[in-house]
Amino acid sequence: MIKLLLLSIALPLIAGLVNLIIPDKWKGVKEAITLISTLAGLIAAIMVFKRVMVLNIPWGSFGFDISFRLYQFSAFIILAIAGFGVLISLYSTAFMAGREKLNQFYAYLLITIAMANGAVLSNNLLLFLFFWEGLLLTLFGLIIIGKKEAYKTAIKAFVIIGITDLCLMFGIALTGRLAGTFTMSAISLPLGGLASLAFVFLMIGAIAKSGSMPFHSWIPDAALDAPLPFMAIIPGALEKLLGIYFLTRISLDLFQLNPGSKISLLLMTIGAITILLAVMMALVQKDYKRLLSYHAISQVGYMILGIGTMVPAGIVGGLFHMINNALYKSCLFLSGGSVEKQTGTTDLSKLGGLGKYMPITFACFIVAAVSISGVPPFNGFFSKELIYDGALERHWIFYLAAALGSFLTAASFLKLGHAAYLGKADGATKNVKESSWLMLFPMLIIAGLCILFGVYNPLPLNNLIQPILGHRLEGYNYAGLPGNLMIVIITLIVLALALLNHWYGVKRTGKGLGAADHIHYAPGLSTAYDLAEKKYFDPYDIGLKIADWFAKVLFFIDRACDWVYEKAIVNITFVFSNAVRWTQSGNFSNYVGWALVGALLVLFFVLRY
Amino acid sequence: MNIIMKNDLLVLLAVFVPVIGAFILPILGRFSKLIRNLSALVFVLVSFVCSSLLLLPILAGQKVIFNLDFPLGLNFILNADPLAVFMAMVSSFIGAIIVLYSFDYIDHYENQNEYYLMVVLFLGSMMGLVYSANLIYLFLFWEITAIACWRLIGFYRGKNDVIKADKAFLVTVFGALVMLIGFIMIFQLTGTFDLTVMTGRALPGVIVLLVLFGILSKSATLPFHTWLPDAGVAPSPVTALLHAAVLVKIGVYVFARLFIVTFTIGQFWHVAVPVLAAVSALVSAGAALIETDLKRIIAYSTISQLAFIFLGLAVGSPIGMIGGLLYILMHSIAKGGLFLTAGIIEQNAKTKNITEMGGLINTMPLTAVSFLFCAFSVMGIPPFGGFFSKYLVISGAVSAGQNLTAVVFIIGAFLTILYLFRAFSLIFLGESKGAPAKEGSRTMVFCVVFLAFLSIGSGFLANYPLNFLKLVLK
Amino acid sequence: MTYLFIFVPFILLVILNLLPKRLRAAAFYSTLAMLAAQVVFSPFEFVKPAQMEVIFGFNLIINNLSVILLMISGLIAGVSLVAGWATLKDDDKKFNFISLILLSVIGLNGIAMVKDVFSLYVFIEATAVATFILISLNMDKPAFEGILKYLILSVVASTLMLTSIALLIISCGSLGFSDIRAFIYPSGGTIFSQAAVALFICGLLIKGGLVPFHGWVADAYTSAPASVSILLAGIITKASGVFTLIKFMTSTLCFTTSIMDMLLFVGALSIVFGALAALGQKDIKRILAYSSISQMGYIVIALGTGTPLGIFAALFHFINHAIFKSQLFVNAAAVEEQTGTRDMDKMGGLAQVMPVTGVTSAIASLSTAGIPPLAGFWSKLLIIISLWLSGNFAYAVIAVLASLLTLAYFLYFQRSIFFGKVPADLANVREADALLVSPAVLLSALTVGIGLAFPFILKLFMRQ
Amino acid sequence: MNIMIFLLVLLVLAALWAVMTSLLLRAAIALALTSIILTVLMFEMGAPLAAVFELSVCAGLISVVFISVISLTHRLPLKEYLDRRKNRIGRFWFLPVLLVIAGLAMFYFKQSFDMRLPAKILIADVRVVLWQLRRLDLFGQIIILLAGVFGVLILFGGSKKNGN
Amino acid sequence: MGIEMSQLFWIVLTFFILMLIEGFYCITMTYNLLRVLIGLEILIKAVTLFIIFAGYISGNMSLAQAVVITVIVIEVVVVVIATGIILGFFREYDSLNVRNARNMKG
Repeated sequence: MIKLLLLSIALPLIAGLVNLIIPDKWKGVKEAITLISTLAGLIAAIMVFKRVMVLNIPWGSFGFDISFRLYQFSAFIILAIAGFGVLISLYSTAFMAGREKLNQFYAYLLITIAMANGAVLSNNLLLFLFFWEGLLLTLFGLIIIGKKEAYKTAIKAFVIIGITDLCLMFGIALTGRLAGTFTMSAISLPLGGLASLAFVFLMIGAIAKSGSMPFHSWIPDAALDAPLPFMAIIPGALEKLLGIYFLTRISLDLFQLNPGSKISLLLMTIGAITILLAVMMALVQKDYKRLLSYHAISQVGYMILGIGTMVPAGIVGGLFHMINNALYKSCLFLSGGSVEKQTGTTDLSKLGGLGKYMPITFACFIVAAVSISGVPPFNGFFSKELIYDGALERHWIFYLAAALGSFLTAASFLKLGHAAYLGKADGATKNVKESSWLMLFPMLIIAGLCILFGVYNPLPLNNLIQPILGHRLEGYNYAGLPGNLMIVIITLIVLALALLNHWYGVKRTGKGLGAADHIHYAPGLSTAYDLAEKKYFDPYDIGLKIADWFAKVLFFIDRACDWVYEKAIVNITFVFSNAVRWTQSGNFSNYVGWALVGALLVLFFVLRY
Repeated sequence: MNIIMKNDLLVLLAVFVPVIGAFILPILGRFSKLIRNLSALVFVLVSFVCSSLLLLPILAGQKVIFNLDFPLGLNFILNADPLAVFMAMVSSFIGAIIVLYSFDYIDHYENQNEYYLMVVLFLGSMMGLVYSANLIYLFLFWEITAIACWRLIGFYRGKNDVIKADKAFLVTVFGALVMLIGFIMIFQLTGTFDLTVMTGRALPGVIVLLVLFGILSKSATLPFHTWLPDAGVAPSPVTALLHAAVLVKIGVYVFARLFIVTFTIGQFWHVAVPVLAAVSALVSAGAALIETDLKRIIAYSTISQLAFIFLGLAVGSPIGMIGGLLYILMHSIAKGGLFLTAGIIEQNAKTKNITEMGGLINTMPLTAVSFLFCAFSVMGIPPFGGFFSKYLVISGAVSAGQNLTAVVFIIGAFLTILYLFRAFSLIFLGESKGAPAKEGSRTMVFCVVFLAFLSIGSGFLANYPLNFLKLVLK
Repeated sequence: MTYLFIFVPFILLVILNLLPKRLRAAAFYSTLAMLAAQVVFSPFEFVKPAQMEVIFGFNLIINNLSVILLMISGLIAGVSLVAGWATLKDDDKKFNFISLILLSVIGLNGIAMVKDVFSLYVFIEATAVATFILISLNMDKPAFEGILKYLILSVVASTLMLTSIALLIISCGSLGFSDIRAFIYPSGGTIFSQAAVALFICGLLIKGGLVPFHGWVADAYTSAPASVSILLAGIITKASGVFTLIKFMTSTLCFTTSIMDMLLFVGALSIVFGALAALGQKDIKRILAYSSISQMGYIVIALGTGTPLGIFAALFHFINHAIFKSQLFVNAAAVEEQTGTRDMDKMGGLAQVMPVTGVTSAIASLSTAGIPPLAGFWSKLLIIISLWLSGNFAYAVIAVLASLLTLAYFLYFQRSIFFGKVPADLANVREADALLVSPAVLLSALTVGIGLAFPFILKLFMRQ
Repeated sequence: MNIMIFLLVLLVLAALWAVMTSLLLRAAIALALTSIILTVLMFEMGAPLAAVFELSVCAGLISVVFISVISLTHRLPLKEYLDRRKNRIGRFWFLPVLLVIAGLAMFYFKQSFDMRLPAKILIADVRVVLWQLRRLDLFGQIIILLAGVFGVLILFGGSKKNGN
Repeated sequence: MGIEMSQLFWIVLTFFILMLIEGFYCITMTYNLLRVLIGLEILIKAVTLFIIFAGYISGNMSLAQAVVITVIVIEVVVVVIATGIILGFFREYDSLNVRNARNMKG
């Protein structure tokens, strides 16, 4: 069994390295290796599921010890990762066909899976950090092999995640000092003082990985530059899983967080802001993938909000939403991928009427879309209800934000679906074919899971989520229909409003793409949107500006130091030197005079005693 | 007894084979270049091998001390303790790689005899400095390295080069002289210069201050750092040697030797030195973000990385010290790689200004990847070696309770990521601005790739140095 | 036995002057042989620790002092002889040069061996007179100006010394070192004897060219012919100034606090003044002249500590300085010979075309600046240690930081003459001929050798 | 005693004249006069041998040397000599004043010492001292004289070579 | 005895110092090299006087005489050489002005 545990890390790693080595020509071999290794990983994950096992290997000292721990939570995440790995690699075999740098793509994909497994499994904070920060490399690689100009985005992503990982490093160091150990299962710190500081730094790492604001701005750019399967698995699924996993770990296990603490307030605020801002941006996007990427950001807000509430309903909702979101978001990305593969573009203004050419893609899209908008009885509905419940329990303002978010979500997806699949086909979308089964199959699977988790939600809730929380949930059971009817009604109203708004927008502009224009160009909002589109609000660019200014100041200090050596000291010395040389006037009577005066002084000095 | 004798012999060989051999090189050079180059490599390798052989008695827990008694406390003592062996292995190893690299690099220039003489002499005296356990001989070897650097920086003989060489020489010697006063105060205190009898003695603050002058100026820390970027005028292997591998490590080594292994210093210094180091880290990182000369950028990054080492060593917690020592190893490898790649780029792109480069990854992929690997290691990204050292240093600061300093250093690490990526993207990515540059010669690229893989391998094998360094604190 | 050291050169001188003109080539070799013999045989005069009269802790005594001076003067005189043979042009000049060197060597050996203040004065004057004529060998404007200044100031010096001799006659009635010591040590003597000691020291300081008695030094060194300035800077002014100071003080034991403070102050003043003045020079010889003022300061400041270690350090620095400074002057002679100029701005990169000169001069410069492992480092180290241990912290710091100035101007020296790139008009300069190169090699070998073997030398001199 | 003081005054005055006079020839003569007075003083103090030396060498030889050199170096034209003389007086009038001031100061700050004089030396004869105790000085004198000979050869011989 | 001894000493010291003043004044103030030489002469004369007086007052006249004789010899040689130098100087510059001896400076 332990072997299986390590297998799920080692196998993808080795496969990835092999892929990196073997040349591009042997395409089939690559795909075979990828599929086999991912499948094996999936089988291993299934076999170790619902087991609890611990593995300790002393390595370097000073806390650097290899220790893995498998329990419900990590088992669940591993299972999810493995599943997505299989599906995405399956999808990629078709999607990536005919692209260059394939060996790098598969290699990075597999290594990413390996690292993610390692991070999830590791029970030692340093080991966790090792894997977690190692993901940076593959992230960088996966983005940079995209378009020609992708390296800018790659560097952006690397810098953002890298910086937050450094914060995580500091947080881990602090935690380790406070707790006196790096074994995650042994840490349980009360908040307050340094502990809160440590928590904040750990949290920064977690939410940045999951792509929440203000660490989000690389995702929309990556949506355009990076290869699509990357978007589907990394920002779509894996990073959410990891980020929320770690967030949950720190807020439930590592630190004793209780509702009403400032920290949870902070979390909820971040969540709410992320939901709103991101979805506002999503609403006005004119590109399929970019719009989805903004949703990928805003959905994180729900999870953070849910977990931040620190009440059982919220936490369960957050975790449930995590898995749901992973499902439908990757499904959405995949549908976008198939559209891109077939039409060669993802620009909504060029798309339209794809519904009748690509029915299956359309169907999958609809399923995913309704579940992300939280329409009953799809999975998104239930998770959102739970989150609403938790939020309302804390404060109505958060609930308001969440509801508004889901309104905008629904509106933007109505717009997206309308613009892409409905309307009449022209230009690029004239009689395109449905994409290959290799690509449809994963979408169908995921769509099916969306429905399954919705209509029979006890399956995920009782088997995956509630075991994680264990003792915290005595007496609660969130399976089945949501308890709070009032919230359900409000949700339905919100959805209806979204529909209404869409109808009004379409009426106003006459085409699905313009469904949000009345919000986009609303007085006040429009300027804000322009600035946002011009990246004035991009925290990354702002940060770079600050760094540049800071660096100029520091450079000035450095030059000042140099000036002291180059100019000041030299000139002062030469002033003295010239003064001394001036006394050497060449006139011997002066010399005689000095000698005489010197002798007299010496005489007096000596005789004075 | 017999084994002890043999170990003495090893220490002597490690020190004096390069030192004496260096002066044979010019004579050999008159006959044949090849013999000269190879023997230079051999001399350096000898000290590497001897140092590695010294591991056995060290791990067996024996003491290896070569001693020659002289009056006035001027005993000539070579003491191979774990710290010394570790440092000697690191520097001689990197030195060997650099000598190998210079075979092709230095081939087109004049005064090659002097070059090899100085490089090997430098490494030999470095060995001496590392092993000698007497303040005066330590100072002696310290200054010999300064002489070698003076000639090496002025290697191209241009007016500017020579002025920069003099600047470096003057600044370092100034620090050294102030340090000498400190040594003499120690002499006044203890009546000898022999370090082996001073262990555990508490040192007055003023002496620490005076000695710090020397250390900071040698290892280019604020406010004595500006000679280091200016030394970039030297031929590239030399700068690599100077900065990455050995020269700047001399200061930190002496810091470790005096203030960690031998003396105990006041709590004040455990706070003051990290703070100074923090300022140095920030300032140099900021400068690296502004500069456009590749070598200067890397030099500034060296300064800021040295600040990390100082943080680890000075912060006064065991984790930090181990981290600092490990940092010396990792940084030597990675930064050496960076400088050697810089040498290849400079030689083939005919410029040092990164704003005039671009798109080089298409023509020199191996160099680009090696540069990236070394950069990752410097940034401290796992699984590269730099990750472990950086983490240990930060956590050392944290475990000493200096969270604020640690945060400042985290900011310094941010800037590290920024300037390294700025350099990387401007040099290798985007579209080419200058003439298309070809890949460097086979030997040079081999050295670079080797260092790159070393910097990733050192990450996976980091447990060996970690477990060895535990001996140092004993 | 010791008197051979002054009679043999005298007899040799007489013989050489009786020789017919065509045999004069023999003069060079015979003189060289004589000097070599002096270097070789003088160590046999070393008094064994067993029967030596020990001053303070060190095995240093007047006789051994004189042995050291004998060796050094023989060595440096030989070097300057060779250099002069290489540089001087016409035959009469060469011959006169040799005879005058013999005269000054006699004077120096006399200085080494006298036991009496007035004889000391006589031999100093003898050396000085010989030196006047040596400087004036090539009878040109700067030569006359240089000698004039030297002559005037040395007359002033002899005025001071003779006054002090008169005072000594009054106070202690005899001029022998031992009698003077018996009179003033440890009682401190009368006011006359103190004044006498002070005045005599002032005279010696003028001879040794320390600030503020240094006016003549730079001009005399610069105006002399190349080979003569080797002799002058290397040994004569040092021997007749600073060495005699060491000898006078150690043999009369006039180490009163006031004298020591005075010496410390004068030494520090000369160190800083010389270094600063040297920093702005353009003339090779002038920079060396000022540097030797500064080095004299080191010797005097070490003497001023009055501790055995300090005196040993002073003596050791005297030896080192004689070696490396005369070597630098040999290099200067070589450069002047080859390039025909002494202006440093016109030179550069000569190390490429004159490798041996370049390397040796680098060694000597670094040794002067006190960079290990060369000889200069050890003597400066001892000086600083002695200063520190005797509690003169401020002076120690000055001495240390001034050696940074020394390094600065020697780096300038190296940079502008040897290190940089060769200017176009000096492209066809070649290495100087063997007669000028070999002494430099010999002396720098000595510098390195002493530097490396120093701990053993120290072991030899420390009383166990 | 008094005669000695009188001679000392004369000595100083003669020296003063040698310094003050504007004619080099007179200065040389005044110098000779000074040494003659010094000779008398020596004789007064009971140093006949040294006195003879002083008389013969300084008063005689040196004056000869001086006068010959003065004759070798050319005279200044009259008017130049006159204004030179004017500003000479401008520079030198202060010397007598200085002398008077110094003398008065010495007289004013006059103080007495306890002359702990050493025991008289037994050998009273100069020749014995000179030839037995101070042999080394004699040797030094020979060296100096030789050096002087070389100096004369070089310096004055040089005149023939490149003199015009 | 001691008292007028010390008085006598003081008197002679006074005149010695006066002559020194004259000599130095002459050296530093004059423009003519020969007068510089005269100044030097005066200095040496003063010293000679002082030595002889030292011998006289300490009853050690033999030593003093021996010293003085040597001093006189040295003095002569120095003066002769000085005149030689001055003559050479005159040959070079065709004047005896000391202003010509100020070329080397700095």
